[in-house]
Amino acid sequence: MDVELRGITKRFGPVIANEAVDLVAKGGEVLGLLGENGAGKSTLMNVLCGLYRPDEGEIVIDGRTVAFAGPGDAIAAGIGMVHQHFMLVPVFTVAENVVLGVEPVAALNRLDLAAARAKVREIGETYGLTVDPDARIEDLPVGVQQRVEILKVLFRSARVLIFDEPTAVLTPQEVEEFFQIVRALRDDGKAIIFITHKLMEILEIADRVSVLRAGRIVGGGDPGAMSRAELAEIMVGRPVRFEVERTAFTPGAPRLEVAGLTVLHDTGEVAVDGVSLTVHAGEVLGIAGVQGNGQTALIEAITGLRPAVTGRILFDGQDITDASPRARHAMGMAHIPEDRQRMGLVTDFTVAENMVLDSYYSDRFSNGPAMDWRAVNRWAAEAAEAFDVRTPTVFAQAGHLSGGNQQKLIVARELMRDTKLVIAAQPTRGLDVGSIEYIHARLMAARAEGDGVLIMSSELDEILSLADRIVVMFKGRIVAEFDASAAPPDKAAVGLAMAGAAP
Amino acid sequence: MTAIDPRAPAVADLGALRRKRGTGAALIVLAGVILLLFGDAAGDATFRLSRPRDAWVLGDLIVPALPVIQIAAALTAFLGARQFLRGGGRWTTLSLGVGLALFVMAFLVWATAGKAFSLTGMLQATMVRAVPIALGGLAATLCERVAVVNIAVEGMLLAGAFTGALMGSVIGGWGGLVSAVAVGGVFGFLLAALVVTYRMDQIIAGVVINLFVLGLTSYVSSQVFAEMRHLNNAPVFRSWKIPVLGDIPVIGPMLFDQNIFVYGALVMVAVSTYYLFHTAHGLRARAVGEHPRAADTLGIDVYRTRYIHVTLGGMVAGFGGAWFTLGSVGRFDENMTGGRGFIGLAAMIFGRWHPVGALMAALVFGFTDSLQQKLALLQTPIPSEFLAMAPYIATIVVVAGLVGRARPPAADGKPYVKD
Amino acid sequence: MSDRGAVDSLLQRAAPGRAEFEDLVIVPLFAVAVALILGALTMLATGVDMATIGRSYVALLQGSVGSLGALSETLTAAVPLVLAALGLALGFRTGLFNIGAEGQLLMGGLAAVIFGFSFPGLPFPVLMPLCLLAGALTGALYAAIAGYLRAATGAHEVISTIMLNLISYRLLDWMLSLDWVQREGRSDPVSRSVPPNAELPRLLDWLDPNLRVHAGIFLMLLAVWAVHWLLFRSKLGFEFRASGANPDAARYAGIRASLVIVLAMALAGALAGLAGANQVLGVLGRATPGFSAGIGFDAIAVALLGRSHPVGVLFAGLLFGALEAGGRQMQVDAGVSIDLIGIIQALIIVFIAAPLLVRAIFPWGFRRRDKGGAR
Amino acid sequence: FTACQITDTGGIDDNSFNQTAWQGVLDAQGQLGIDARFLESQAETDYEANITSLLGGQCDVIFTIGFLLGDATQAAALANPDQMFSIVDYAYDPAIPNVLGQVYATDEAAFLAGYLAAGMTETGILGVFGGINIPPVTIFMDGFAWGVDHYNGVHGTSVTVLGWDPDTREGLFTNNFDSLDDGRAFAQNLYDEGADIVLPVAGPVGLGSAALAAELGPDELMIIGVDADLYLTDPERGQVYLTSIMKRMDATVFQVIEQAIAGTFEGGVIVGTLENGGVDIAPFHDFEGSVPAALAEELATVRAGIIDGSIAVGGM
Ligand SMILES: Nc1ncnc2c1ncn2[C@@H]1O[C@H](COP(=O)(O)OP(=O)(O)OP(=O)(O)O)[C@@H](O)[C@H]1O
Ligand SMILES: Nc1ncnc2c1ncn2[C@@H]1O[C@H](COP(=O)(O)OP(=O)(O)OP(=O)(O)O)[C@@H](O)[C@H]1O
Ligand SMILES: [Mg+2]
Ligand SMILES: [Mg+2]
Repeated sequence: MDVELRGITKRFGPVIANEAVDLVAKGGEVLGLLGENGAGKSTLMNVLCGLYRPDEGEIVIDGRTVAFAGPGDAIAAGIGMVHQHFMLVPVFTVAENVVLGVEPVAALNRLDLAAARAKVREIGETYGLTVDPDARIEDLPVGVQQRVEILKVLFRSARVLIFDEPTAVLTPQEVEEFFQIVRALRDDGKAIIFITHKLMEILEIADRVSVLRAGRIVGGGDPGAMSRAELAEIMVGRPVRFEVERTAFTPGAPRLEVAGLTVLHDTGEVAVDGVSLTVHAGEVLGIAGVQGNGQTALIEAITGLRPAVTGRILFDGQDITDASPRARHAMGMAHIPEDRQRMGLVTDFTVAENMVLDSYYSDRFSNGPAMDWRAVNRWAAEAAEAFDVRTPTVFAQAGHLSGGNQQKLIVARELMRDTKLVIAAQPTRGLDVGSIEYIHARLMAARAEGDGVLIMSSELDEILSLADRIVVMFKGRIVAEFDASAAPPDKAAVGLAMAGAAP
Repeated sequence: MTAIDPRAPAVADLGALRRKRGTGAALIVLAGVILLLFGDAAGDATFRLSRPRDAWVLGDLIVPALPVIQIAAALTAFLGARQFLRGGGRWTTLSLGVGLALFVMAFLVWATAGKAFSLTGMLQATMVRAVPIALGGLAATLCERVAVVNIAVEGMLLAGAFTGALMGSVIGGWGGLVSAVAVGGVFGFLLAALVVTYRMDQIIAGVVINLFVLGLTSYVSSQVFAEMRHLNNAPVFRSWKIPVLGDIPVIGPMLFDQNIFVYGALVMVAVSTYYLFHTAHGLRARAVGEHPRAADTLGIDVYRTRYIHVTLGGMVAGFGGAWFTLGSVGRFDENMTGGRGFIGLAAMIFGRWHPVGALMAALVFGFTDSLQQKLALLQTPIPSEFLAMAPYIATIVVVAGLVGRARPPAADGKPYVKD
Repeated sequence: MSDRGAVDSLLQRAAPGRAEFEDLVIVPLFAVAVALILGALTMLATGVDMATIGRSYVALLQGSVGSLGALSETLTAAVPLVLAALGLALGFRTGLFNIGAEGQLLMGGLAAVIFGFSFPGLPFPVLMPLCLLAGALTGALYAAIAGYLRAATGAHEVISTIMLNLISYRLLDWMLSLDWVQREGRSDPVSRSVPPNAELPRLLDWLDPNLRVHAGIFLMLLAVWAVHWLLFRSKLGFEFRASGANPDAARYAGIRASLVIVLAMALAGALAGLAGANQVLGVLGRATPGFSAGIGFDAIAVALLGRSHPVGVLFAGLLFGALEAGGRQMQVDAGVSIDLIGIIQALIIVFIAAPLLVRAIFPWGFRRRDKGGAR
Repeated sequence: FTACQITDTGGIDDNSFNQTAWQGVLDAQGQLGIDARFLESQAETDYEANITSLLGGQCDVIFTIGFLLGDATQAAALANPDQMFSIVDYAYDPAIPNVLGQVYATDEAAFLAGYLAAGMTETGILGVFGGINIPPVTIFMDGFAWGVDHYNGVHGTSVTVLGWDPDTREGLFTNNFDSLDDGRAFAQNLYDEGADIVLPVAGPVGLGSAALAAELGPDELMIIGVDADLYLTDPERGQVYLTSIMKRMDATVFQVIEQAIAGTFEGGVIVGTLENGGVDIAPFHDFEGSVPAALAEELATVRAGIIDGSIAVGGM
């Protein structure tokens, strides 16, 4: 089955997300779709799967023009999408999620779950997607949840499958398994559209590639005939440096020492299990690991957001195990949190207010119990200017900035002042290459100034390109450590450690 | 490179342990309280099980007060000790429930010691008082299951009561009932329109509807009804005894010798339980409440689902409202629902967003309500105000998760914006 | 170093445009006008003739601002509404939907009465402020229960405050039947009277003994200023607003979220308690069941109408006070039930809280960009 | 001449208390050609505000209806010595020169009702409940209980009264004057305990009790009305009213208006008694045939006894 998008334009108020986009996906082929943040990839796919109605243009399936009134129509036409953020109901079972919307029913509209289970097993066996149909989604790891998403699409007999950044949350091994599934689907004659920021993956899996920039198609072709640098340049519109510029590695005294740290989840389960690590001045320590292996809790404990059950944390030799987040901040700890929308920003606040979110109380920005708004605004403007935060004024709402600029705002807030230790969790998740480049450079600058830098990322490539030393976390423990100061370690070995296998 | 240690993390579920221990200790304390408060009872407590005109007359239930109280205390203490040592899981909630029931029983026996009252009558009244609360709770449940918080239940009940009285007076009881349901539906639809289409904050919209209905019904009742009494004089649905079942002692009068509102409430609870948890459409509705975007991507129309369920909720509330007039006194009076819609909301939470749970919770409210009146006749030294407070305090305890956290639908209260 | 010109341009504040003007002036005026028109239609529908409708709106105006006496009644009605609504607004800004002003107001008022009659010997300058303080503290404590439960267990304050309201009614009934609270020689629930030296002095009774406006208006103005300062100028206000808008980010920023929640609830309760104290010390002179008269619920509407902004709350409270005072005159002069006011109030809020609705009805009048509901 | 009335929270159309008083104003309107206005109180806190809004010369005489308006009326009367006030159910001691209190020896009529009910009950159990525990309410309950006692004394029976004990002064109260639903629930409660005649002393709340009685049928449950003859004001459920304990506020209010017009208005108290017709029990209407002639005769005797003082209305 072939799908063609012709002259699609989609506007959100003044924002033009897609402009006269033409795109073809053919059965038995993987189409890679590339583009910066905000280029309009998700919007285009949401148009294709019926979630948005295009302002102009048409969708043609097998030569026939179709109009979708809603996702239901698109599904009926054989288009299925696995969204960037999973669309699963956490409290439902796998079977319930898979059949939702097209349920097999008995008399009186009674839900026929037995039939649903059988069908889930059957499809699972065909494509090697085995999942327990009665497991609840919230109990499943991310990789398995993705399989459920694929099952969902296949259950609806989709012949066009759209994957929006499917690999962002997977380990290298899981990515490999995922590619296997994708190849099986392609060989089955399905048309696949694959969105990612990772150029290497495009080169590996795509049969054809299209690049979106600012809502328009700006290039594409056969990835076999293109290099990574070429692709990146089409995407961003200028040459991109992939190698992070780093000064020579000269570690100093220990900045952060963690010894025997144990931390619990909210549920009371052990999240971090007796972890010890050290970050020296002028060193980048990378923490690799698949999401959900305790990294988040570890960072929260180090920054004071989660209490330590046992163990000690020293900062510049001083015991801060029981210090408040504010005290740690005042000592020169900077924290770029994992989830910028949830934790890093108050999206309803102005840029200025966000710039002082964790320092508003200091003498610099206040007089006694009152705020000194003049000082705040002035400083915010300087920080925005210095860190290239693109905003009309500092009084704009932070939530109105693009994702990359929101992240730059946070980086500016955290790095504008005198820091000694920078803790960066997933600092570039979901960002495009341009923003990534900028943030990496800033982190390296901090290292060059003698800060200790702790980077947690599930993006193995990022860790590999930044870190002087890498530790791998698995099930709450540090299971492996690699020295990267001279040459990057073997990616496969780190990947295996992330999956918990012996090296 | 360090060695890999793939040992699974020790699962120390401290929370569950703490709760188990806490419940155990609480039960043991409760046993002490029973002995301390009610240990001075003397004489026999007489509970009349039959009413003079019942078909099968049972003798009075006469129990020796003090021994019964002591046995209740002992049982509670036993449950507590068991819980402390090896309880947990489902047992925690169950033990607590049984313990509280024993406490209530001991209290009743103590209050009645040396006197008598009609247990059957009290249970029947319990059901009657529970009906508007249960229907309010059910209405709220239907709305919150699709993630629309319905603070307006109170106003919808009031609108139902008003319409029931007005239309009941003009076109008769059944016409009044149908109109009340329809008007409830209209307000449900209005709420849906405000929050779904016009994206008004759900709580604000609810508050406004309450204000509006209160204003409108009070205005019409004092402006129009005061002059034209015949517009506020509706027939009352009589109770209709189901043959045979209604003659069963004690529970017969409670369940099977009631009016259409009681039967209606029971049927609606059963039907909506089946609907929500066993049908395909119920699954979709719950998906809309848990993860509307996911539902949307699967072709489920989130807005339509919300409109339908909130309107249905309004209709249920309209039916519950009609109870105040057509099922009780036949006449509308300003603000006659007196906050029972809010108690219905509490019943919904108490009942964990489940229709049967809401009914059970409503029965607890109804029980304390009717018990209070009996106690006023028995002239117990405990101020009736404290008894009246008991269910509210219990609600707070439940909401605070001291008994076990109840989880609302994940998207509850959040508007869904399509693009 | 950064470029001076670029920094300055980042500091440029947009001049208040048409949108702001519409938001703050046009929409509220429009809402009031449409609500009055719909109110007139309601009257027509219930068989009130045109002449009477005209007379009733004239009476509404006269009764609210038409004379010194009317102004006095408007202010008297507005004071407790504004005080309680300020507390609610503070809560809304902190992300707390406190339905419990009614109960906090009852508890605060009761405490003020009890304190007043328990120490009748103290001189006025000591006793009156202490009574107010007793009211504020009790309201604060009562509200802090809900705040604490929210902070410690996550119990949603909407339900816990509704329950606390219901509990407060019973508590009041019970307290009023206690020998040391109940007025001597009475068998019904009514408290002893507030001694004259605890009363909020009436301001204009030298002109006419029926002018009830009392010193509570100063309390009200002070509170408006204090809440504005607190919310927008103080560090604590920053913490409140941050916690309200994004509790996780607030925690990240080193703000003790649980403390902020308890504190914000307590402050809201203190203001509601003050409203209660104001009623018993300035107007009623004693506590009876239901002396709160639904002020705590009306205050929710006032806070919403004022968009949780202290100055907005002041104006909204004055409007509600005027409607109440005028409504009474309307019933006397035109025989139209005062309950009409409730309808008008509800309609005003609908039109203010749902701008999308306004634009749907009057597409030519309002062409603003998308903006969610109020708050 | 304008007469104004401020109701309590029961409202002007309560079929009993406020409505009876308003009837007096309406009668005056019809017969004397005066203007009439009223203002309903929504909450207990409205009393003072409502009185204030009627001041300023728009009303010649202001009637405040109910004991609970006592304080507010007093304050307003002292502040406005030239304004005529009259209050129902309240007598000031010492008297205020511009307030005329209207009080009623309701216990005399209630005594008769109690005697009648004791003679009519088949279960030997009577029920009574009140609105709020205030003297104008409990005086009904006292009289009723004493009447039953008197019957028991005369006939050697042991008819009991549930819901009020004149000695401990404790009993059943709805704590409001407006919830009809409470009226039904309280009557149901008493009925469940065996009462076949119930006296609700709570204004419109009693209409809820009557709704229950209408559903059960008068052979199961009879109601005794208060304030007005409820057979007449609530005709749809007339068949359930055995009788009513009438408090002729319409007559006294009318009388006050006459005095005010004539310029003979004076502060003080008017007391309505059985003797001057200020209180009485209503005819039996539908029950005319069911009340035994002997009982009716006894009632006439008791009535005469109360008027001539040979029967003391009070506890034994
Ligand atoms: N619902 C919406 N309302 C307004 N603007 C939107 C909306 N959705 C997307 N946009 C805007 O449309 C443009 C394209 O967004 P889109 O999400 O399609 O980008 P993307 O290429 O998927 O980016 P990313 O790589 O970050 O996922 C952006 O400028 C975005 O801000
Ligand atoms: N960046 C800033 N954020 C918040 N307040 C600021 C800022 N800069 C200055 N202020 C001061 O804070 C005060 C906010 O009070 P103001 O009455 O203007 O509120 P507002 O902006 O109208 O609030 P709202 O947005 O709720 O309507 C202003 O007087 C202003 O001087
Ligand atoms: Mg995207
Ligand atoms: Mg403003």
